[in-house]
Amino acid sequence: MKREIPILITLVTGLFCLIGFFVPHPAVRFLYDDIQQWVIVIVGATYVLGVANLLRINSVQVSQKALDWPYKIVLMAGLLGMMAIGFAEGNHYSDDASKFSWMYIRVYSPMSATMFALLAFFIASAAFRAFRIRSFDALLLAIAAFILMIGRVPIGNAIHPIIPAAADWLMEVPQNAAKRGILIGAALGVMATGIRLILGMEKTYGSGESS
Amino acid sequence: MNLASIARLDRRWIFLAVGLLVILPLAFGFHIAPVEPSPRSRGFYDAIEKLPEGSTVLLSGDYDPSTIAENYPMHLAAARHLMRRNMKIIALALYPAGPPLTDQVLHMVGEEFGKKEGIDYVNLGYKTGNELVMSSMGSSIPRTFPVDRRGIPVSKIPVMKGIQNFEQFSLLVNVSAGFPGTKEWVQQVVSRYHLPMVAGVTAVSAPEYYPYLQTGQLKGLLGGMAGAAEYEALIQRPALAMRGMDAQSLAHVFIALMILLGNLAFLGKQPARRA
Amino acid sequence: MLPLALFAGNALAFPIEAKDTPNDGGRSVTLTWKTPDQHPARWILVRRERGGAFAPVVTLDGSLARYVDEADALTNGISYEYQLVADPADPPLNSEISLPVIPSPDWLDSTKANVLVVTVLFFIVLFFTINQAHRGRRWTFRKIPGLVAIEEAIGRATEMGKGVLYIPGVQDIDDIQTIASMILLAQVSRLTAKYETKLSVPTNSPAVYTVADEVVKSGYQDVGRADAHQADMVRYLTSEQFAYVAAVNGIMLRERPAANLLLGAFFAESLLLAETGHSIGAIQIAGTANVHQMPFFVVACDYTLIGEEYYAASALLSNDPLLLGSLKSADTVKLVLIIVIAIGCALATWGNPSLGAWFSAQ
Amino acid sequence: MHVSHDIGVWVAALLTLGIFSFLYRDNPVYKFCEHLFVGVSAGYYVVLTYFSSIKPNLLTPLFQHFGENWNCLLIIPFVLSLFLFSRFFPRGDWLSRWSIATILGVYPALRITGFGQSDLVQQVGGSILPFWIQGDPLASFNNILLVLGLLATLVFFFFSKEHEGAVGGVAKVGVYFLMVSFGASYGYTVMARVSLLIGRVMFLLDNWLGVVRF
Repeated sequence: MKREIPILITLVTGLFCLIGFFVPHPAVRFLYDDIQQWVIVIVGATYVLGVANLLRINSVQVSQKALDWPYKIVLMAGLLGMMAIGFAEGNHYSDDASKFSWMYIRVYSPMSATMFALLAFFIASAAFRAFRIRSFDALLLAIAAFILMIGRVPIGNAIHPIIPAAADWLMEVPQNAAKRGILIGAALGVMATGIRLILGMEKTYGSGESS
Repeated sequence: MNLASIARLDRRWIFLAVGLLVILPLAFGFHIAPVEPSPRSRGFYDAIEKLPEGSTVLLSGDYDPSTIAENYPMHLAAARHLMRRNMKIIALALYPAGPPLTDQVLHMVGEEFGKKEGIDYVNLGYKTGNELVMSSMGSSIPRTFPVDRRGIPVSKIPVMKGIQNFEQFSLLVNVSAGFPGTKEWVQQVVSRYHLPMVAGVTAVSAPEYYPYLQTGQLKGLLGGMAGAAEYEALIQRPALAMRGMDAQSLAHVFIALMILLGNLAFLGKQPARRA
Repeated sequence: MLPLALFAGNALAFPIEAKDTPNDGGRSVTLTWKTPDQHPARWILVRRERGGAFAPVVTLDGSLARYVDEADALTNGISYEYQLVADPADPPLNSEISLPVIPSPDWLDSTKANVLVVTVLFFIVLFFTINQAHRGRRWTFRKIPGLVAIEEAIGRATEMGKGVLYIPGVQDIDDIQTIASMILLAQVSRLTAKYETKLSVPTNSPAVYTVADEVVKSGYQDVGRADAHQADMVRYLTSEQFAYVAAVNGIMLRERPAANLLLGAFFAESLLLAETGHSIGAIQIAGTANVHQMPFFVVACDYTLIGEEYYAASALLSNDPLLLGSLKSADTVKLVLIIVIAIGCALATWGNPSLGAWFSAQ
Repeated sequence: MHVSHDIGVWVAALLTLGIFSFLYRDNPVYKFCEHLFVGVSAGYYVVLTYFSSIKPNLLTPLFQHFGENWNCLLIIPFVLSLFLFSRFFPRGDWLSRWSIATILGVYPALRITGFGQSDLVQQVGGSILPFWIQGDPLASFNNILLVLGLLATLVFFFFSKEHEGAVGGVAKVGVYFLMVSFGASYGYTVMARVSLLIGRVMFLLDNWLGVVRF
């Protein structure tokens, strides 16, 4: 029972959604539409579960005085503080002038934007220290990268209009061909995995402990 | 200083050089070259330009502050273009941290063009479920989004009147930072519900979408800040992206040089390694 | 409400076509008409059940030429008639009354027929090959250079008396790429056990840690070297992206492994890890299905398992009939597609685009 | 220069610099910022998820719309959502598998049809091209190159045959096409990262220091 019911649930919901793509008739669509509505909510609940889990893991680390534990307190304070502000403001949490919006604009947003801005520096350093042209393959890669880097910004056009034209051609023909090959291969992989999951053939690692 | 010693250079010097190359052109604003629109940006522009005035357009801003520099300018420019042509905008965001950015864009541009929230545009906000939300909208938008971002029932929002599913939209304008975004809209909506679509995406993901352009699944594509700058040039409204292009150009040249220098230094180092 | 007199016909009437919307769930009628050259500002669309009285449905922009009437008011199986009425009524330019139309639901969306055919064919091949694999059939597959290189790299680490660092990506255990990485890790741990080489596996998720630890332990047991297994071979560092990168880079600089194996789902950290690994002179072998990150691995690593190669490698090592059968079926379909594209292009070149059109239909 | 007097801008600027401090090396200020970021974003997600999905799509229709429009089937997602939390109780965690099972049914189905239509069938359709277009040799050449590149890439990803002889040669051509596409991705990634840095510098120069107005 404990094993069979989840497999059955996956099979039924999966087949309904699969058939619903091809069959518009209300006899199928009625339940198809409902299942989608339900899962939107359940996915929302998994987010809440994930955060509850984050709290649990971090409070354990704090209580055990694990490595960097004082920072885990910062994490939990940020989490609980943000939740308190949001729920205290209720339906007005999304107003432009709310405290929740202030936290979003002044705290969340700048850090989120800066995290990936760091990569501009790292990419330059990696270009210098770890971009090795030691084969014909790597040479092709480097030439394509050069044409794109210069051809995609105004300076390329200022040097000569042929550079952006070459960049366009490169993107539309050879790179397009390879990307499509990857796309088709990946599609076959996703479809094969998908049907194995729906039919309950896939053994998944730690579906229980993965939280 | 020979080449081998360059190879041992502390990488923080490179960081410093990158920083300066970006800060200086922005601070002093010199001008290297004008922005030339590409055919893909033109496709994006034409798709909106071709629509009859007053059409209803779905605007999905699927990004968050981490890619604000690339996506926000195109989001802003698209909203300006749409409102200038009096389109009705139904907006949403499938990144959790996206809805405030959509608010910001719509409020700002709405004020510029005298458009009112609820009458000319609406922000439906965020919904959990990624591509499932798209698929579910194909069945019923009012069921998927019973209320807008402010909690107002969509049945009471004038601009939502008659909106049932994708059939009522003339175009899907997607501003995307990755998953869920352009790929998922193409997969779940474009071919399935026959809705034309244009996308403004981060440069990282842009090459992936070229196959969709060639098949016509996408009518236009803006790639990264450079794509946004081209679009700003097309709607003749220079803004953030165009002002960033000098710094962008210089940094690209610098990184290209770094690749060359790094390989020269590597060649210089080779014999020592064999010895 | 409009006076009924408005709905009367007139001499200048133009035709309007009403059809049951095809490929839908019913209760929907698609109306098309050719907009007259001098159209009014607006149309008022009116509808009646056959024999009943006309009532307005919606006001439309005068320039439109198509409208889909989808309403709860429509009932499947009932006959309806439509007419467009000009607004303002002067000049009187109404459409004819449409022929009666009966909305009805469909059992198959014919625009999806190509998807249905291709999907069903693929699944038939898939189940056939999986079935064959379960019965013990094994096909020969090509060598994967990156896989051969892994064994060489571990060998070299042994000669140098240094360790092997195995980084299983940064996704959680439910990601397919991480699962594939665990299969590869099983093989790697058997090799390090055999060669008595130090293995180090830093993880960024507690769940991956649990599984990886189990995998490494059984790898050592498989080759009868449970005694050589050490408890701290697999470690959980942190879930924060850049903190994880900083910690792994620290391990590389301190322990100076001779071989770096980066196998799994990688994102922005790929270039940071590959750069540090390159700077310490380790042999680097990477494998990922994340297209964006492949360039960084290709330029900084000695071998890269590209996309499907990565999955294929794990399928070959796993000896799992499910994975092997899937690999074989994907190959079969690819071969068919290559032939179809070749034939289609030949036909198209001779002026017959029908095969391409069938695939492109939506 | 008009340095901002808004405390919010100062907070944002200091946090920005705190993250940038990682460039020097991993340090306590960076660690503080990173953990604060993770915490605040998790808190943000909970509030947002509640107000934008759980409340309007479940709680309001389930508890406030008793009467004519009441959809009794919504009890199902309500129960399945609660089941998710059973994993906090050692003996009840099998219940959470029911909820996960619904998710595991829906997404693969969406992906099978989504990938099948857009990334498989449509892409094959887009690759069936005439090799000769009257009066346009360049377009003809591009069509030929696109199709040959695609076929060579597919041959490279074909695992049932050893890469020797003619197959090996074609696979090698496939690798060349892949390398060009990786080069293109490299160039675009550089572009993306530089843009993000430009965005932050604009914020610091404009909103915070007021050196220039963008």
